[in-house]
Order: sequence, then structure tokens, then C-alpha cells
Amino acid sequence: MLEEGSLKDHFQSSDRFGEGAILWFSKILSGFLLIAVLVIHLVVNHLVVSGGLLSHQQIVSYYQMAFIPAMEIIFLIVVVTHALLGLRSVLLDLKPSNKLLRVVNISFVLIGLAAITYGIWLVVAILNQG
Amino acid sequence: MSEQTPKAVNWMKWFDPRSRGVGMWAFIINRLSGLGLVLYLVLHLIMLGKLAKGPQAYDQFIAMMKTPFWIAGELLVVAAVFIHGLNGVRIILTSFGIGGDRQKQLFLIIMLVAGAAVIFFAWKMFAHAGGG
Amino acid sequence: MTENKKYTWNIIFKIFRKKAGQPAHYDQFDVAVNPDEYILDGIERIWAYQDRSLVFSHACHHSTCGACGMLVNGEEKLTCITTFRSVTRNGGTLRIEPLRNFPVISDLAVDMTGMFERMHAVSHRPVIADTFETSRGRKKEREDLLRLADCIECGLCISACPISATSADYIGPAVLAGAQQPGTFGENVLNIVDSEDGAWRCHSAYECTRVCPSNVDPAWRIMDLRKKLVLTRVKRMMGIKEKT
Amino acid sequence: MYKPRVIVIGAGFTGVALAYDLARRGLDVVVLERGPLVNGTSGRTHGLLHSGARYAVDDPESAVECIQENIILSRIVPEVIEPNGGLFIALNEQDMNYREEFLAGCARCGIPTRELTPRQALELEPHLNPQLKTAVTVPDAAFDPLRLAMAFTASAQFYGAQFRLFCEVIGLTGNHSSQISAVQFNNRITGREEVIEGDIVVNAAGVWAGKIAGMAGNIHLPIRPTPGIMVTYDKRLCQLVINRFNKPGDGDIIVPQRHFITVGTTSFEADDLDYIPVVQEQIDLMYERGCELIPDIKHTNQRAAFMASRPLLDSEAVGGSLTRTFKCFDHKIRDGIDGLVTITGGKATTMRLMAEKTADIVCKKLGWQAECTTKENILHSYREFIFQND
Repeated sequence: MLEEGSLKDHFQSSDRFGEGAILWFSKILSGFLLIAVLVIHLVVNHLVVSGGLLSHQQIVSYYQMAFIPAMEIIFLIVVVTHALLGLRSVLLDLKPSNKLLRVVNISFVLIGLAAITYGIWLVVAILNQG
Repeated sequence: MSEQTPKAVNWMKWFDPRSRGVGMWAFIINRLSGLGLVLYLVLHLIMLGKLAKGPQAYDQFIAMMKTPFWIAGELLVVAAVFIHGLNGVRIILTSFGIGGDRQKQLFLIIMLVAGAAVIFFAWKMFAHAGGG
Repeated sequence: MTENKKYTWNIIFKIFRKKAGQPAHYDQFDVAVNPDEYILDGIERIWAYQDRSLVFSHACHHSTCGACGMLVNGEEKLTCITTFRSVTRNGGTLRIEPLRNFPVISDLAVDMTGMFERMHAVSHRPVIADTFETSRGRKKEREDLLRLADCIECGLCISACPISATSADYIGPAVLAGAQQPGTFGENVLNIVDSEDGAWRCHSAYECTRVCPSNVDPAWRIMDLRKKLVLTRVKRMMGIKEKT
Repeated sequence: MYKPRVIVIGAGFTGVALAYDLARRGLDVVVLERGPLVNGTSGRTHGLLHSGARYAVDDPESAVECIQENIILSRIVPEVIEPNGGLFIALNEQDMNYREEFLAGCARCGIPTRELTPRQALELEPHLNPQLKTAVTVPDAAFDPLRLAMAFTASAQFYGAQFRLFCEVIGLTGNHSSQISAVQFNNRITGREEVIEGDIVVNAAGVWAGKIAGMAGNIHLPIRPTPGIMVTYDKRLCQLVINRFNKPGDGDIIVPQRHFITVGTTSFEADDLDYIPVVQEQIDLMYERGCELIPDIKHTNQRAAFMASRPLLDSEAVGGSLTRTFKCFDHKIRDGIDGLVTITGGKATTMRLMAEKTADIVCKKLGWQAECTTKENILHSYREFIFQND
């Protein structure tokens, strides 16, 4: 027989932080922003110069323009967010156990923060070479 | 008595297009390109670390990148970016009520645009490599 | 009554067999068919004249009950409305298998009670006991509700979905579509569809809509559901009261 | 407390309704069914919950049963019924000649009718043949066959009844030849033969009831299996059940279900009941007759075509022509074989009543004191159905 609440409990179990409206919307929003920033990134870094790739010297001088490092940092934050949310969605489709999901959640947050910190450090390092 | 069929190993079904339609192809290439781009992102960030090590290390690396093999690899990344990005546009549109009943056509248009973009980039990148 | 003289095609059926405690295998049956009759007729004749142990599900034979969904050459079909002509040719082979992503009872029959339980949980109504449509057509404002009452709970969408293949807990396209039938979400239904195993698990492969035999278009419904859920959640976050 | 065990053979409409009735009365019920639920005649019904008007002139007994049961079923299992009503339409003078008789018959049987002008009828159902002369509304309805059976099954399961699906009966046995006390069957899921003992066996196998009764001894049942065709078209061109205003004939009923309509039916005789071929001539006949009632069927596609074999009773049983009513046989009285009861005939609309009458006989034979309570109580949702085999 159908037990009232059995399914409800299943879907409301609070010890699990899976997918939700806000997270999904963040993925969509970051994806959308990504497209906008990526266009600028591609044009700046790969199209405007002969050979498609900038030399070290070119990069350093580019970074003296204030909006370039700002744009790159925004790009980095958005791309890391989108990549981790997307990867997490794929993992969620495999239905990890509660414990494993917690490990994934925590490590993804840490990896994301580490990647962004590293990126900012890199931008600062380039700026200092100018 | 009855056996539950879904198993964790079934993830290979994600990439099995047999007897499936256009939407499934969209799902497959979106997932593959997404996973590929995550991998690229990791490598890209690591490689960019060379920028901090000074001009010599970085420019040496860039020189290596200009061989046809690596250009082809880079082109793959460009293709993934366009496929994944444009497919993302399709998902955003359909998720917010635009073209939900035209998803097949939407997908085909997007793939045509992506194809054109990849050809443009290929021309641009190989031309530069040849000329440089 | 005269014998039916129109069995002009010969078809080879390769049928998935599974009996409790025994390994699965395929059995082959040669059947003379009328190209315009339905695959379920062929399967029923195999049972009637060739192998009485063949287990398969069927009831209404005209697509109102949803019992006879099977894989025909790998593709989900409601066998009572699928003609031979639409899937093969004279001399062709048809591989018949049970639906994916459901527990197999035996041979071609699967247990769909889990899906029924979920449809129940989201307050979907199987038969709309009202005249929401006139014979001139459907009243526009009731189109959604009616289209969802067309869902015959055949399970083809769940079988075709690549996500249902890896996650049995994903509540599935039919249920996500059906959840919208009442027009508004009760708190319980909201918690079911706006969950890890709900609308967010869908990755837009559109296979559900492609195989749906009943005009429900579950993929479009899931897309629509997400929009509604995001709006609902954003409004709640900002403290805006919903209209009731 | 000791509960007598009743074994019901067949999970068609009669079997599931009987299991529910008996289980409610506190008996231990086991249903054996060779296939899934309602895989035979019951599943392949037209889906018409009769108002009785169809039988009001020729078969008033059936008509009265229908209207009463129509009201009861609409109340106890609303989940699967679409109570849109029905319309009888007259297309020519010959149909019109039937009008007086029809209205009088309906009035006698207690079937509410309301006559519409052709214009009113066309306003209600614009796809009808514009040549129609008159139209009468009746309280017909459409139902979903599998879900109706599942609702009864789920409710029976709630009261402890056990359903063993995919178990084909192969023999009836007992301590001596005039007493049935056990049923042998072949479990199609495990492939094994099994035996189950019971205090009484009810043969509810519909058109196959003769075959089952034959396993108990030299019993002949007056059942005339009468198949008929139904053809489904893929557009919902009417909201009400459309009937031809005449004596029952071929292709004179159109039932709307979901987004399609089904035209039926015919009557002929068949010997082999396990598979009845769908004949093209009959499909063509349904198309032709359907187009007379609703010409726009021309602009639809055929969606399905299927045959169902009604278990009609012939004159020996009821003293008249073939009838849509039902009959319960106690084989002790009729054939000197105890422990076996057969219920057959009838139609989907009267399933609950058939179960009630049969359960009364079963309880009397068992000396079990319990009243029928199926009339008053709303059934459980069909979605509570559990698949059972062992």
C-alpha cells in the first residue's frame, strides 16, 4: 500500500545537499555570463595578434590596462563556478551516497576557492612584472 | 523476484546514441564537451602558471603551442567551447519557454553556427601558423 | 468468419526471455503478419500458438491503458498502436525487449508500480472527469491540464531517459510532467519536484518527448516546470507572497 | 479465527470485483490469473459505462442493472470515469421509428433522458452528422479499463486478497470426483507447476469459463463467446458517447477517451478464443458506420483495431435470446459437483453487481455470515495496486 509520507520523506531528507532551484539557476546564469566574457577573452587573447597567441611581453603590457585584469578575474570566477557546478551535476546523476556527496560538496568548494586564489595570484604576478 | 535495472555502471548509457534521436546527440556532445572543457580548464590554469616564471619559460611554451599538432588540439577546445556554449544557449532558451517545441531545429541551427565558427577559427589559426 | 488472408509478411521475432532464477536469453519466432496490424497482435499470436510461457503485459489494445510498452529494435514503442509497416519490412527481424529502467517481472513484463506511486505523490489525475474541452477543440486555458490527462503512464519516457538509466531515484519525465496538472503546487509536490531527484536532474536529451505515444511532451513540461520553480524560489527568497 | 479460503479463477472485471467483495466480507481470497490483469475481454472493452439505454427496449433486465450500477460505480470509483454523458442520434426515418419505443423503454427502466433539437445537438457536438433528425441525452460515461480493474484489485489487496498473476490454471482436483478442493496451475514466471487448496473455487474465467468448468468433469455451460471489433481513431471528435438511435447493430457506438475515439462493434461467433484475428472487412465496416455518425472521421488516422470476445449467455440459461445479463451457476445443484461456482455473462458496467450476487452464493455455501458492503464505499486508488505473483 502507499504509505503517506514515505516518498515525501525521501525527497525531503535534510542530510543531503543535492540540486535545487538556486543552484541550477546559478549554473545557467554563470553559463550565460561565461558566453559574454568568453567572447571578450577569445578576442583579446587569441584573435587580435598574429599567430593567435600572445607573447609574454604582450600579455604584461595588456595587463596594464585596468579592465583587462578585472575582466580576467571575473572570467575565472565564472568559469570555475560553472565548471564545478556542471561536473557536480554529472556526478549527481550517478547518485552518490550521502557521505560521498558531502565529500564532493566540500572538496568542490575548496577546489573552487583554491583555483580562484591561484588565478588572482597569477594576475597580480603578471601585473608586478610590468 | 523482480530485479532493479538501473545500476551505477549504466553511465555508459549516457553516451549510447543507438535508437536515440537528435536530443540525445545534443545531450551526449554537451556532456562530453563539458567534461572535456573541465579538463582543459585545469591544464590551462596550470600552464598559465608559466607566466609568473618570466618571459623565457612562457614564450618557449608558446612556441611549442604553434606546431600543427597543438593547434589542432587547441582547435578541439575551440570546437568544444562553441558546441557547449551554443548548446547552453539552447538550454537557456528552452528552459525559459522559448523554442521548447522546436528544440530539434534549434539544435541543428546551433550546430551549423558552431561548425562555421570552427572553420573560421581553423582558417585563422592555421593561416597564422603557416605565415608565422 | 473468414480467415484473415492478409498475413502477407514474414517477420522474425527475437524476444528477450527471463524466468526467475534462470539466465536471460533471446528466443526466435517466425510469424506471418499483416503489415498493417500491430506488433502486439504478433506477440499475442506467439503466445497463443507457439509459446504459452511467454510473459508480456497488455490490456486495452488501443493506447488508453499504457500496459504494452516494449523496446522494438531498441526503441520504446507502445506495441498496440505500432504497425509492422512502421518499423520493419517483409522478412525483417524485430528484437523485442522489456522497457529499460523498470524492474523486469519476467520476459517482456515490467513492474511499473513504483511509477504509479510517484504519480500519486504528485497528485496527477489519470482521467479528467469533466468537459474541459468542447468538441470544437480544447479550451485554451485548459490545454495543459488536458494534455497531462492524456498521460497513460506507459513508462516509455522513463525507459528512454538517459538519466533514469543511472539514477533510479530520478522521479522521471512522466512524473515531472504530471506534477503540473493540478495547476498549482502544494508544498509536498513542490518539495518532490524541486529536489535533487526532481526537475534539476533533467539534462534536456528530449528522448521522453520523442517516444511519448500520447501527446504529453514531457520535456517541454520539465522546461516549463523549471521556470516556474525558479520564479517560485526567487520570489520566496525575496519575501514576495504568492498569489493563491 | 479460521477464514475459509476462496480461490477465484480469472482476474477480469468479474474476478477482481469478486475478490474485493469477498475480501471485504472477511474471507481469505486468492485470485489466479494466467496473464496480467484484464488481459482478455475486460481489458479490450469499449470503455463505455452504459446508462442502460442501449438495452432499454430489448433487454430491460440488463438495462435496469446498468443504470443502477452506472450510478454506483460513478460514486465508488470516480478516479477512472469520465462522466461526460451520452447522446443517441437518429439519422433517418427508420431511426426515428425507434424513437417512441426507445423513450418509453428508458422511462420504464428509470434511465433519465432529455430530447434535443438537431440544432442543440450540433451545438453540443459540432462534428455530428448534420443530417441528424433528433438526439436524446442519456447518462452514459467512459472509463479506463485497466485502471478500473486496478482500483478493485488494490482495494481487494488492502483487505488481504492475494493476486497471483501469470499463473495459468491447468486442473481442478478434489478428494473425490464430486468435490473440488484444489487448483493446479502453471506459474509462468517461474515455469513451475503448483497446487493451491481452497474451500471453494469460483470460476470467473469469462469466455473461457467453459474450459475451466470442463476441468472439473463433464460440465457444459451455455456460454456463447461473441467477439466484436473496435477501431480507434486519433482525434477526439466528440465529448459525449455517441449512439445510433436504433436497435443494437454494427458500429453504432462511438466512445471518446483521452484524445481519441473508438468505434464499435460487431458480433460474430468464434471457436478459438485465445487469439481472434482482426479482420480488415470489419475495420472497413467500423469506418463506414463511424463516418455516418461523425463524418469527420474521414480526416483522422486509424490508431488501433482490436477484438474482444463477450461471454454471452444463450437461451438455455435465461429462457430467451442471447442476453447481456449474467448468471451464477452452483455446480452442486446443476451438475452434482461441489466446491465449484461459475459466474459468467454480464458486462463491465455490472461487474460489481455480478460480484455481489456471486459472493452471496459463495458465503451461503460456506455458511459465512457477512453482508455485501461494496456499494457504499469508495475504492482505493488504482495506484495502490501491487504486483503479486507468489
